[in-house]
Amino acid sequence: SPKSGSEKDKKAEGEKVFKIGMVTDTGGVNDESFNQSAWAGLEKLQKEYGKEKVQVKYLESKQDADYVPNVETLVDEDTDLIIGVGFKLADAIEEAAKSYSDKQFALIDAAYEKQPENVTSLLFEDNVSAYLTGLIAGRMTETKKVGFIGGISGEVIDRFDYGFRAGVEAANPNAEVTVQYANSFTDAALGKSIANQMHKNGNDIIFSAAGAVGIGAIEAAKENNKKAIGVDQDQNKLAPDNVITSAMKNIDVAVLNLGKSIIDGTYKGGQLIVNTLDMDGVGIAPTSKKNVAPDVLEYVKGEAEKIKSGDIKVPQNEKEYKELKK
Amino acid sequence: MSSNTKKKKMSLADNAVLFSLISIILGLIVGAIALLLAGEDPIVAYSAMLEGVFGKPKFIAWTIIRSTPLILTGLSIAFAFKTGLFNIGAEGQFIIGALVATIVGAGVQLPAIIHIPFTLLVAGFAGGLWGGFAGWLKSKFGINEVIATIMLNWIAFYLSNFMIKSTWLARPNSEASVSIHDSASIGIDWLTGLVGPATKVNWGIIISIILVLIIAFILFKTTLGFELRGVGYNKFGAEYGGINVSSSILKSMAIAGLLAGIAGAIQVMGVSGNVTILAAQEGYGFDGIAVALIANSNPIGVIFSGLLFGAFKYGGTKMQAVGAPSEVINIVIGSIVYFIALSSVLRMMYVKFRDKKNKGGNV
Amino acid sequence: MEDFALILSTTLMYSTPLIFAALGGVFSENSGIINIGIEGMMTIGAFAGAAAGVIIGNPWIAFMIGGIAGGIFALIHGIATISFNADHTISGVAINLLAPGVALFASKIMFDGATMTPTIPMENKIPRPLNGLFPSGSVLDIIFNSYATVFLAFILVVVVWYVLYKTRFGLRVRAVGEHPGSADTLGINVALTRYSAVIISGVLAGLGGASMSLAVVSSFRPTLISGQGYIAIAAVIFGKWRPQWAMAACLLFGFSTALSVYFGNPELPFSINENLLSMIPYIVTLIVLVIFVKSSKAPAALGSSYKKGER
Amino acid sequence: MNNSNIDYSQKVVEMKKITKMFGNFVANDNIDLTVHKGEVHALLGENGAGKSTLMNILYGLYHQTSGEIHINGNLVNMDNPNVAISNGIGMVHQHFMLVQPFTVAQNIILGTEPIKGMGAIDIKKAVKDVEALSQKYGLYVDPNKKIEDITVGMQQRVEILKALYRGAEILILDEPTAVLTPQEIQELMQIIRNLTREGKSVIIITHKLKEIKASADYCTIIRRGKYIDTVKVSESSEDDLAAKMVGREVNFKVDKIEAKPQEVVLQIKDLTVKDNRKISVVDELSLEVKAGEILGVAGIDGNGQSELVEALTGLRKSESGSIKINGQEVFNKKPKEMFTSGIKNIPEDRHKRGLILDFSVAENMVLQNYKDHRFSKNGILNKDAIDKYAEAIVERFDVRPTDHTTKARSLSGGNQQKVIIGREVDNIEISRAATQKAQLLIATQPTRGLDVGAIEFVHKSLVKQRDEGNAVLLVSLELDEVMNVSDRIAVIYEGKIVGIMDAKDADENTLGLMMAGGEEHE
Ligand SMILES: Nc1ncnc2c1ncn2[C@@H]1O[C@H](COP(=O)(O)OP(=O)(O)OP(=O)(O)O)[C@@H](O)[C@H]1O
Ligand SMILES: Nc1ncnc2c1ncn2[C@@H]1O[C@H](COP(=O)(O)OP(=O)(O)OP(=O)(O)O)[C@@H](O)[C@H]1O
Ligand SMILES: [Mg+2]
Ligand SMILES: [Mg+2]
Repeated sequence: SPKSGSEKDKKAEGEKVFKIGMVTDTGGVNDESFNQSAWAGLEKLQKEYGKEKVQVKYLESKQDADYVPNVETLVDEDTDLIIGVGFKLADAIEEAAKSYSDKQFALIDAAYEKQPENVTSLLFEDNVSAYLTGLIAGRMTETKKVGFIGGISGEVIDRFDYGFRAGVEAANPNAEVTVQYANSFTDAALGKSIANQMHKNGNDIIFSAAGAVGIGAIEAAKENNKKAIGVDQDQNKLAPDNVITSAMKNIDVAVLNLGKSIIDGTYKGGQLIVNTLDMDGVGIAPTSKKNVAPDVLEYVKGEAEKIKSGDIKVPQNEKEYKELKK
Repeated sequence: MSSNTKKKKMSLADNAVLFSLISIILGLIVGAIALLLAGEDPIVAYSAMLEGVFGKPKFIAWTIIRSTPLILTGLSIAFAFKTGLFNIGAEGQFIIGALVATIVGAGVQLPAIIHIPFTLLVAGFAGGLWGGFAGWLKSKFGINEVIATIMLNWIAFYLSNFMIKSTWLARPNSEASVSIHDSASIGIDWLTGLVGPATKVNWGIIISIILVLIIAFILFKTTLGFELRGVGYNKFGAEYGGINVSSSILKSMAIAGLLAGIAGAIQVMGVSGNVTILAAQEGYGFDGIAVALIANSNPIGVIFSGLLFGAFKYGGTKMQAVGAPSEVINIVIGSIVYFIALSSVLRMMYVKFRDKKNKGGNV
Repeated sequence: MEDFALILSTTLMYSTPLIFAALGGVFSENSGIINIGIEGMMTIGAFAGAAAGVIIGNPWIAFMIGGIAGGIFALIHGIATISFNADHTISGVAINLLAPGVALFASKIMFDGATMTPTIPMENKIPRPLNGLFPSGSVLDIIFNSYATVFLAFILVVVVWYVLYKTRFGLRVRAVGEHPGSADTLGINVALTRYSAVIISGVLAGLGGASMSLAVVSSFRPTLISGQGYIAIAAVIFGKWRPQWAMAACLLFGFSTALSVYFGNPELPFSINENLLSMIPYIVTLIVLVIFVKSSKAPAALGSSYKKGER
Repeated sequence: MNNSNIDYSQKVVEMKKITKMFGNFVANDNIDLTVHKGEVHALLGENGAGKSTLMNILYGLYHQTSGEIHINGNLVNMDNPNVAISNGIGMVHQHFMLVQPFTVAQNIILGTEPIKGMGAIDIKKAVKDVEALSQKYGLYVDPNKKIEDITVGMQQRVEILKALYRGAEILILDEPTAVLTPQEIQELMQIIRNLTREGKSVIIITHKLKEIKASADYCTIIRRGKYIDTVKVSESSEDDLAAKMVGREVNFKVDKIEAKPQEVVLQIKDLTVKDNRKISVVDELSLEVKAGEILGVAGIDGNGQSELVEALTGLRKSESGSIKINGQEVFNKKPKEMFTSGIKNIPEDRHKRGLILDFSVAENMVLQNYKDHRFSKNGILNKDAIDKYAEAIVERFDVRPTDHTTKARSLSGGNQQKVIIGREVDNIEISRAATQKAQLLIATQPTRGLDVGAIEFVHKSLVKQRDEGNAVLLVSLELDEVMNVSDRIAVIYEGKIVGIMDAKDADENTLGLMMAGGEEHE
C-alpha cells in the first residue's frame, strides 16, 4: 500500500508530487463495490504517472464517526485532492471544504444544494445503467415478472429502482416489476429470503442494488437456478451462470479522469461532474455477452445510443418515472 | 489506625492501576506479534498511532472527541454493573438519545442558554425511559435485562431510521436528518479556532466528567446509591433493609439509560449535528462494555479507560498511513480486556496474599 | 400454502445459525460458564469456514474448520474463566473484540487485503441432501430442499438434549454448573468437565458461523455476523437453558423475521413501513417473553468460578 | 453409648501429626487421630477450631502441609477425593453437597454412574440400587424426587447414601445435626448404629455435647487448631468435654430471672400466609407475645415458621388475618413500616437477609436506618456519623476485627451475627426511646452454626431485651435452645399453634410429640 509523502522535502527541487487520498465509507477498501472501484482508479492513476509524480492513499472508516477525522488526517498530510467515497461522506467533506478553503475535495455519489467551490461532485447516471439492465431483464424474462431488491431507500437507490423499472417496461410492456426493500445493506440472509420469495412468486430475474443484501439475492439465484443482475461492479464472478449482467458504475474511470485533470492542470473546483453513459461513466458489464443473447445486446446497444443522443430520457426517481408513464 | 487504612487503600489503588497498565502493555505486545505475522514493523505502526494521537493539539482534541461518548456509555454500563445489572442496551439508549437530541435541537427555537440544557435533559430523559423500560420489564415480569436490552437495541435502531426517513426529520436527498440549530450546539468555537477549523471540539468531555463525578457521588455518598448498590449486591438483604427492590432496578436502568442517552445527545450536539440512517449498529454501547470493564466498573476509572479506548480507535486509523492493517487495533483492545479479566484475578490473589501476610505479622 | 411453506423455509434458514450458537450457549452455561463470547466465536467460525472452503474446497472439512476455530476461542475463554477464575463477562467481551479482529486481520493477510473471502462455488457449498427429491417449487421442495446444516441443527438439538439429560457426561456437565463443589467431592474433575463443555460450546458457535458462510451465503463478510450471537444468548436465557426451548426461541425469532420478509412483499394488498417491519422480530420476542416467561432459573453456579478448597 | 461393634485390632484411620497451613495461618497444628473399625468417633471443637479442615484433608479436598495418613495400615497420599473414595472414605459435608434440581438417584450416582448402551445412564438400575441400599440401612428416600422438593433431613440421608453407594467403610459426618429436628436427630443416631453394626466406622463433628454422649465411643477435642485430647465418651461428662473444648468452664443454662410479662406487644389473629407454591403454610394462626417475655416457637422445619416471620417483617404478603403491634394494625405493611412500628428482626439466614456481605460493616449497621436524619440529610449520606455509629456498636458488641470499613463478607459467622444483633439491639433502644413503646424482637435460628461462646452471647442478648421490657419472639429448630431461653413455648404444626405452655412445664418428649403432630396436651 502507498506511503505518504515524508519524502516531500527531499524532492523540494524536483517537480511537484501530487498527493491524492480517498476516505472510504464503512464498507472498507475491498468491498467489491464502489470503494474498491475508486481505489482501483487511483492505483491506475499512479501506475500511469509513476510514484514520482503522484502518490495515492486511502483511509478506511470503521464507523460513521471516522469520516470527519479521516478527512482531517488527509488534510493534515497536505493532500492535494481528498476524495470522499460515497454519499455518507457528504457532510464530512462539506465541513472540511468549508474549513480548509485552500484544499480541494471530491465527493462520489452526492452533490450539494449549494456546491462548495472546492468540492467536485462525481455523480453517476445509475438510472441509465439500471435502465439498460432493465432492458435486458425485460427481454429475457420468461415469466414476465422481474424483481428489484433495494437496500435502504434513498436518492441513490431510487435511481437504480426507477431506472430499472423504466427499462423493463420499455423492453417489455407486459412485464411486471416487483420491488421490495430490505431495509438493510448488510443482511445477506435477508436478501436471500426476499429473493426466494420473489422467485417463488414467479420473478425469474432479480436486480438488486443493496450491498451485501444483493450478495444474498445472487446466492438465491444460484440455488433456485434463476437469473440475477449485479450492481456497481461486474458481479458475474459471484455466479458466472446466473449473473447475466451488472449495472456498472465506473467509478475507477471517473476517479482516474479527475486525477488526471489535477495533474494536467485542467482541474476546476466546485464542479458537478455527471458521469454519463457517453463518458463511459456507467454501462453494462462486459461479461454480459456470456449470458445475454446477441440480439438482446444489439437492442440494448441501439437504445443506449438513443440515450446518448437524448432521444430517451431515463427517470431518476418516482416523480420522473410517473411523468414518464403519463 | 485511620492513616493505616488510608495507606492500604492507596497502595491497593496503585495496584489496580498497575495491573491495568500491565494489561495494556501485554495487549500491545499481542498486537505487535500480530503485526509481525502480517509482515509489518510494529514499532513503525505503533509510532504512527502514538504520533496520530499526540502529534498535534488537534489530534489530542480528536482523541478526546472520540472518547467522550465512550466515557458516557462506559459510565452507563459501569453504573449498571455496580447495581447488579448488565446493561447491554447502552447502544439503543445512545441511539434514542441522539435521535431525541436531534428532534429537540432542530425542532424548537430557544436561546442557547436554555436550548442546550433542555436538549440534554430531554434526550437524557428519553434514554432513561428506554433503559427504564427494560428495568420495568425486569422488575415487573422478571425478564432478564440482557434479553430485553438486546431487543430494545434493534427496536431503537429501526425507530431511529424510521424517524429520520419518514417524519419531518427527513432531509430531502440525504441519509442524514435535518440539523440542530446552532443554539443547541455545544461546540467550543474559540478552541476550534486554535486546534483546527474542522475539529469538533465541544463541551462534551466536561459534561461527561461532571456526570462521572455526579454518578460517583450518587453511588457512594447518597442514600440512593446506598439502595442501588445494596440491591446490586444482595437484593434479599436490601429488601430486608426496607429498600424497594423493584423500584431500585427500574431506577438503575433508567439512570444507566439516561447516561447513554446523554452520550448520544452529546454526539449530536457536539459532533455530528444530526443523525443519519444507520446501516449497522455503531458500537458505542458495545465498546462501552469494554470501557466499563477495563475500568473495573469504577466511575472515575471510566474516564481513563474511555480515553484509552478513544485513543486506540482514533489513533488506530492512523496506522493505515504506514500500511498496517488497522484491524490489529481490535486485537489489541480485545487482548487488553482479556488480560484485564486475568489481572483482576491476579490482583485479588496478590491482595489476599499480602493481607494474609500482614495479618500473620500482626499476631 | 406456498406462502406458508416459504415462511417456514425462511424461518429455518434464519434459525439454523442461531440454533447452533444457542446450543453452544446451552452447553457452556449449563456447565456454569457464561459465554457472552458466542458472537465472536460465530464470527471466527464464519471466517474460518469460508476461508477453508475457498482454499480446501471440501465443504464438510471447511465446516469442521469453522467449528474448530470457534473451539479455539472457546478454549481461550475457558483458560480465563476456568483456570484463572476470571470474570466470565469480561472474558466473553474480550472474545467478542478479539475474534472479529483476528478474522478481519487474517482475511486481510490471506486474501490480499480484502476483509471478505472470495465466493465459494455452488458445488463446494454445504450440500442440500434432498435437492431434486421433490418437484421444484412444490411445497415440500420449498420446505425441505434446505442445506444439510438445517437438518444438522435439528439433529444436534436432539443430540445435545440426549447428551445433557441422558448421559454420564451430561449429568456431570449439569452437576458442575449447579454445584461444582458437590461434583468435586465425588471425584469429578470440575475444570476438565467445564473445559469440555466450553469448547463444545465454541465448536457449536463456530459451526453456526460457518453455516452462515458455507450455506446461507458462500463467503465471509465483515457484517455477516452482526448480532446473531447476542440473539442466540437471548435464546438461551429465553429457553431457560434447555436445548429444546432455546431451539424454540430461535425458531420464534426466525419465524418473526420470516414474517417481516413476507409482509414486505409488495404484491400484498397492504404495505407496512419497512422500518416498522424490521422491528417485528424484536417486538414479538419481547411480547412473547412478557406473556409466557415467568422468571426462569439459571444454573445455580452460573458465572461463578470454582477453585478447589475455596469456600 | 456402649458400642460392642468396635474391633480394636483394626485401625481404619490413622492421621499422624497433621499440620495444615493457609498462608501463614495454622488451621491444623500437629493433630493425631485414630479411628477403629466399627467405632463412632466424635470430633469436638469451637467454630474455626479446624475440624472441617482436618476432615477435608482426610477426604482429599485439601492436602496437608505435613503429616501422614494411614488407611487400614497403609500410607495413603490423599491427593483428591477419588483416592479417598477408593479407600472407602465417604464424607457428608457441613454444607450439603447436593445438586438441587437433580433427583435423589442422580445425586447418589453422580461420578459413578451406571451406564447402558450409547453412553446413556442406566437410571432404572440406579433407582433400584438406591432403593436396595436405603432399605439395607434404614435410610428412607424417594429416589425420583428432586432434592429441592425434599426436607433437609431427607437430604442428609441422601448424603449418607451417596457415601455408602461408593462403598464407604469410613463415614465422616460434618455437623450433621445442625439442621435436623429432634426426631430426625433420633433417626440419625439410629442410622449411625446401623452403620457400625455393619462394621463401618463413623467420624462425627458436632458442637452438641449431648449428641456426642448419645452416639460416640471416643471423642477427640481440638482447640484453635491444636490437638487437646482423645477421651472415651462413656467416661467423661458433658462438662468435662465442654471445658476441654473452650479451655474454661462453661455454663449451659441460660442465667435469667423470672419473667415479668406485661402488656401485649404482638397480637396475631387468624393469620393466613401462603408460600411460594401458593399453599397456605400459615393457617389461621393466632399468637400473642407480651412485653417482658420470651416466647419460643418450637416446631419442625417447614411448618410455616419462615413464612410467619416473613409476614411479620413485611417480606411476604399475607392472605388474611390481623397483625397488631402495640395495638396498631400492621397487616401487610412494607418491611420499612413493620420496622418503624416496632418489629426488629434477627433473620434466619444472615447471608441472604441479614447482611449485604459486600457492604462494609458500617454500611450494614445502617441498613434499615440510612435514611434517618442521623445518617443522611436530603439524600446525602453522612459518612462521619455512620462511621462513628458503627465504631460504637463494634466496640460495644465486641465485633472482631474492629475495623468497621471491612466488608461483612470477611467476618466469621459469629462476628457477622454480632453485627446483626448489635444493630437490632441498638435499633430497639433508639425506637424505644423515641416512641416510649415496647419493641418486638424476632430472632429466627439466631445461633445456627455458632460456637458455644457465641451462642452464650446471643442468648444473653435476648434475655437482656426481655428484661428491659421488650417482647422477644424466638423461632428455633433447636429444641434445647427454645427450652433454655424461652419463658413460654408455642408449638407450631402445619401452620397452626397447636399448644402453648410455660417453659418450666415443658419437657422434650411432650414438645417433640406435639411438633410431630401428636395429640395436643392441655
Ligand atoms: N480455604 C481456607 N483458606 C483459609 N483459611 C481457611 C480455609 N479453610 C479454613 N480456614 C480457616 O481455618 C480455620 C479452621 O477452619 P475449619 O473450617 O476447619 O473450622 P471448624 O472447626 O470446622 O469450624 P466450624 O465449627 O465453624 O465448622 C478457620 O479459622 C478458617 O477460617
Ligand atoms: N477461604 C478463606 N480464605 C480466607 N479466609 C477465610 C476463608 N474461609 C474463612 N476465612 C476466614 O476465617 C475466619 C473464620 O471463618 P469460618 O467460616 O471458619 O468461621 P465460622 O465462625 O465457622 O463461620 P460460619 O458460621 O459461617 O461457618 C473468618 O475470618 C473468615 O473470613
Ligand atoms: Mg464454619
Ligand atoms: Mg466446620
